[in-house]
Amino acid sequence: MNAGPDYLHEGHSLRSWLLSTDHKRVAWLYLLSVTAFFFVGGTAAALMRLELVTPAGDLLAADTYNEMFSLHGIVMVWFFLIPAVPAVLGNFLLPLMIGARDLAFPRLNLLSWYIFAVGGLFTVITIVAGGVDTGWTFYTPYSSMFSNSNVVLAIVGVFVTGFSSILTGLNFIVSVHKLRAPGMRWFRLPLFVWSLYATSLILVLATPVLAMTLMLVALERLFGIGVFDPALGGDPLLFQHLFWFYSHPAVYVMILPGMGVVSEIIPCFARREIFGYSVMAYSLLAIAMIGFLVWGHHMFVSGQSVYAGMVFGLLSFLVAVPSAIKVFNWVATLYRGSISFETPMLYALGFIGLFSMGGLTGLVLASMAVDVHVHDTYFVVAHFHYIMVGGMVMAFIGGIHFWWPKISGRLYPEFLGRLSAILIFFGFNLTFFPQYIMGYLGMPRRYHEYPPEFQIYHLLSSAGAATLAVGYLFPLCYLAWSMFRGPLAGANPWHATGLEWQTGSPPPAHNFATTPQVTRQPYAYDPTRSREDRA
Amino acid sequence: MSGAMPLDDAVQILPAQASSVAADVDALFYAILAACVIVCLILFVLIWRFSLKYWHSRDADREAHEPQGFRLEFAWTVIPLLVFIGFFVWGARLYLKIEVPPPDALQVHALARQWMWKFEHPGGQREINTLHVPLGRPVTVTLISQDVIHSFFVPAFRIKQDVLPNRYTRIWFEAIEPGRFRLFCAEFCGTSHAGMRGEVIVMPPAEYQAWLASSAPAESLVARGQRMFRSAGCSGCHDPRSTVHAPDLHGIFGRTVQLRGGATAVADEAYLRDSMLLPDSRVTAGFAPLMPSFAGQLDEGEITAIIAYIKSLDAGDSE
Amino acid sequence: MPDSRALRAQFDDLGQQREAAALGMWVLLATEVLFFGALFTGYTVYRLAFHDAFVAGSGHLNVVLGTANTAVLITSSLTMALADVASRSGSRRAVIGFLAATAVLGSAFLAIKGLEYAQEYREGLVPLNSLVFSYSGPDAERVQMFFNFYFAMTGWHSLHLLIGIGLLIVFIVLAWRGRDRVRLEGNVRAGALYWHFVDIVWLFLFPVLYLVR
Amino acid sequence: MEKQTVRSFVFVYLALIGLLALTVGSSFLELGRLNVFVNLAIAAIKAGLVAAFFMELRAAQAVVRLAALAGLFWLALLLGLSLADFLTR
Ligand code: HEA
Ligand code: HEA
Ligand code: HEC
Ligand code: CUA
Ligand SMILES: [Cu+2]
Repeated sequence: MNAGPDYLHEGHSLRSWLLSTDHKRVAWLYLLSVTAFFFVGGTAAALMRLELVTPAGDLLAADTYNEMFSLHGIVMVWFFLIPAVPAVLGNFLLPLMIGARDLAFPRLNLLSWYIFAVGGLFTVITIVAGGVDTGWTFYTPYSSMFSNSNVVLAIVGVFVTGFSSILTGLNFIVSVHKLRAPGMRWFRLPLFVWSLYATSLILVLATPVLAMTLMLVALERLFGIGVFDPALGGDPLLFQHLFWFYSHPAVYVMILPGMGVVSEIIPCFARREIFGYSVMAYSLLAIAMIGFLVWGHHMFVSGQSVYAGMVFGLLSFLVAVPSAIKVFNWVATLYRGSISFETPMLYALGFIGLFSMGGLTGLVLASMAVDVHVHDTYFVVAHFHYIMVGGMVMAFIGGIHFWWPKISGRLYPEFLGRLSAILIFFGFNLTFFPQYIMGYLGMPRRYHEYPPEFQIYHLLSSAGAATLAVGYLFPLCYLAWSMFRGPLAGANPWHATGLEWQTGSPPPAHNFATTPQVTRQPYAYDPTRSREDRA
Repeated sequence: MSGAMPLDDAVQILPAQASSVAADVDALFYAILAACVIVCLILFVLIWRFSLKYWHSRDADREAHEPQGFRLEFAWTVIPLLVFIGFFVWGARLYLKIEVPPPDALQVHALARQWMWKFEHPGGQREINTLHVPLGRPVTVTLISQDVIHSFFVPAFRIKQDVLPNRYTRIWFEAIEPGRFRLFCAEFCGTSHAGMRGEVIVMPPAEYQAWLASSAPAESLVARGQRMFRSAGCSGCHDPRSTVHAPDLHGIFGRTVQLRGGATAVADEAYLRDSMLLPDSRVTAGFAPLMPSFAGQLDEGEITAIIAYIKSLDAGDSE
Repeated sequence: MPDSRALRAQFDDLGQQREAAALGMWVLLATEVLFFGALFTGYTVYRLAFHDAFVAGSGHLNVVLGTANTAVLITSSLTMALADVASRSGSRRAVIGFLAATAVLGSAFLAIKGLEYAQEYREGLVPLNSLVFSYSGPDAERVQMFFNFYFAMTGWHSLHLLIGIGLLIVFIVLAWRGRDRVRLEGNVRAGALYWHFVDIVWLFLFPVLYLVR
Repeated sequence: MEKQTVRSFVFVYLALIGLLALTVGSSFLELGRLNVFVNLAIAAIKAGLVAAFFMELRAAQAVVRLAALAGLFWLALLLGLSLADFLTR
């Protein structure tokens, strides 16, 4: 079989990377830019954690601190976590997993990255010009009338990036519908593909509302067309409704693909078919769907009607049911498996634990009465970092490790991999567990100085952040090394069953020498044969 | 755990329970927490056991088990669902209790602005960043902001309410323990958001009365409102003796008002406030829209005083 | 076998490619629905709250021009639909003719819209920074809120139309230069879907803004 | 060109213009709150005509019709749940 050179060797010029419409090369563009943004956001986090070591506001001025958490939130959400799994792993793997030669619209895919880059550029300009201080939530009337920072620039950055999300989502939806290989029925799709499909629905249907809402804020700042202006009878809660109509579903964009990754890793290292495949697929769709109905739970104390609050509260509990099913099904997959603990598996297990803890505290928040107390405290900060960092970032790094042999064609040092997984797990808990406690004690968010009784928790948290930072630097270094020096991996080092493993590592430019014929379920593992498989 | 001194530096693990709802909120919190801990324990134990038992180099029964997948999945769909609905009902009832003020509460007004809290008591006592309240009596704070959104947060009371520009919101509490408790602004409001802090001082009733007396200003809130009512020119039209055809405001508070165009509105605080700032938006039936807008001429404090005065006008008083 | 450039590498046949393009276009339109949806939601909230002011504001719009514009846009949709049909079965000249007619009608719409804006500007109803919103009737603030929505909604719509006209011009040039049938047909198909969508948005904007009672 | 299709397009066009006249006409009647519903109903019919005929939704693949419906459905969610707050304050 001769499929020509692999995609890494299709061309070596810068041009051949920057203008390539090959989904695998576009994935690389995203991987590099997203990693850069992660360290930008991480540096902001490091500065915040340093400031919070002492109760006094001594290291950073108040305004600087406000710019830091705004920058941190904006960068981490829109320029790191939302594109991370879909645009990197999704872009790379979706065509491979459905047996296609590329996405449905490869040029559009490249365009998405350029749009993303332009949005990122605006964000960088925002930072250079002095930052923005509204928080990632851009609440009016602060953002529209009172803030003296570069709100419009920041909004343009987010607005532009929104289009890149939309186009990626569109591309994925059409590809899954129209480009599946012969025999690839819907219920033979890997769960990762299902998760990308559910994610894409959210991207396509929620992002435009955010774009329009932010544009209205910009219109108000630039031209005085103030639809949120209180002096004209404008209702600040309207902004919040529109914002959360996007942003709650968007938090599921920041978890569903991670769930998909974990659903690939666990069967592979437990050598067992995933437990309850079809329920796993349906629950992804259910989370995406119901996730659109709960946004008001961010507004329990905002002055929203109490009755609307209760409707949103009930629906928030309901959206947790499919998440519960998923957690139990992952655990059930381990039963009678043949388990081993390579690096990706460690990340996947870490995901299950940390996501559960984050999700379960989400229930505390959804219960309305307790949220009245913990809203806008560090309890909420801990909740979402447990899910977004403990869950999704773990899944992202785990996924990168799992598919690294496919992406680069090489292996990474396993010992270092396991070490940093464990380091990150401990650093993470040290950083964010104390935040639950101080949150319940009443420590408000977005405070650069705070009463002294909270200091001990802040200290622990900052110590954890330093550990975490070191943990993140490890993979960065050894993966970069492995890219050039690592031992060759071979087509299928994990003996995994997905279609993506049936082509070379790295895959050839058009993925498959011949279009694959799919005849079976995605997770045809046999735990009784695992020794032979591993040999 | 005495919460009497939450302002000291000692390390705390749990916040003081200083209001009538604090224990209820904590109970719900612990209940959910307990469920979470149990679930997490089950998960961790299972993962641990499976990891050891089915470790790849161990001998174990790995044959496919008989398919009872459906029953299991049904169980772990329905059981969480029922638990969740239970928590929802519990939470919703408590939420209603926290959100809806009792009718007989003491009324305090709060004005939030970048970056301070101003409070005004019915007796006209005014204070900044400090709020004195009596022990064991429900207090309703009517909140309004002069600029951006702020949020009134007293952790020891487990209460929080956003403070909006142009709209009254309300929060209530009944302190059950004397002492000084932290007040935070919980909604990001700009540069000194973190400095927008204060304290709530809870005093036994007798001490509270003494405090009220000692800091009594020259005039009460209503008296100030009455003065404003004259000096701003309201009385020129609204005085029953005035020649301008304007509605009599006696007994208007809480009444249902007929508006031009057939609609009705209840004359609550928001309505009175709109009448001064946006008089044309809801014109009273039978009157011409003559009233000028006082937006920009009256600040929120003055508006609060005038509203207090209008509220004090009983229907019987009109001559 | 059609021109080899017409079939892209990731597709097996033209049927698949066509279906993918149609689906992609409709997904994009679903996105657009929510784009405008955010505006319509805001509008609805305020209109329910400030009904009288919105009636008053609406009364200052020029219903005659608005109606004329609606008719213009409907007509342009007809010519666009005909261009679409022609690209499948008619002559290249017919395609170019209908596309050109559509572009002209679209421009006419924008011209009339500009006329209306000018009129509103003269009456001091444009709530832009430096321009003074000088509405003299009662409840000026909330009437201004109506005009904020009026300008945001019609402005955003006009922008869409402008993009549509640009696309049409590109297609006309491509057709002129002799682009192959299959690809031209695909372009016109996509352009038509977009154009009709922009028309539909207006069909709602018109009663919602001009005919408030 | 396909005569059949062209003929149907012209009919749809005439219907659209007729409905336009109807909306404008109805707005001069004193129907109170009903005016809104009449206007929106007519707009919906017009939009339906354009979509079904000009955009050929009638003959489209099932998934395309689904996409069209999805847009509307999600718009309904946005409006419905927002109003659930604004109308019950
Ligand atoms: C990836 C991101 C992500 C995810 C997946 C979630 C998931 C959930 N979130 Fe979270 N949330 C955020 C990110 C996320 N959230 C962010 C960023 C904020 C703050 C935004 C800001 O203000 O800046 C926030 C804020 C937030 C609030 C508002 C808090 C406040 O500001 O006052 C609420 C309130 O209800 C909430 C609830 C929930 C719930 C119920 C879930 C559920 O989906 C969780 C479901 C999962 C589980 C429940 C765990 C697994 C289940 C089991 C193991 C079952 C067994 C359990 C039992 C039987 C008890 N979240
Ligand atoms: C979406 C993803 C995401 C991610 C990955 C993170 C990652 C982290 N976050 Fe963040 N966070 C948010 C999303 C995210 N966060 C959001 C949305 C908010 C709300 C913002 C708002 O209020 O508007 C928030 C807010 C927030 C706060 C609250 C600020 C406040 O309210 O005042 C804090 C405080 O501790 C915090 C800390 C951290 C830390 C320590 C990490 C760590 O995991 C980061 C670790 C990474 C690094 C540290 C970088 C790598 C290493 C180096 C660059 C070397 C140099 C560094 C050192 C030597 C220390 N975050
Ligand atoms: C120029 C005369 C004039 C002045 C000055 C004036 N008002 Fe009025 N006011 C009216 C008229 C006329 C109405 C009835 C029409 C309307 O609702 O706008 C009215 C209505 C009201 C209402 C609503 C009464 C109802 O029955 O619903 C309130 C409350 C009110 N005014 C309070 C005030 C206050 C407080 C001030 C001073 C800050 C003030 N007015 C100053 C003329 C005046
Ligand atoms: Cu006031 Cu924060
Ligand atoms: Cu949420």
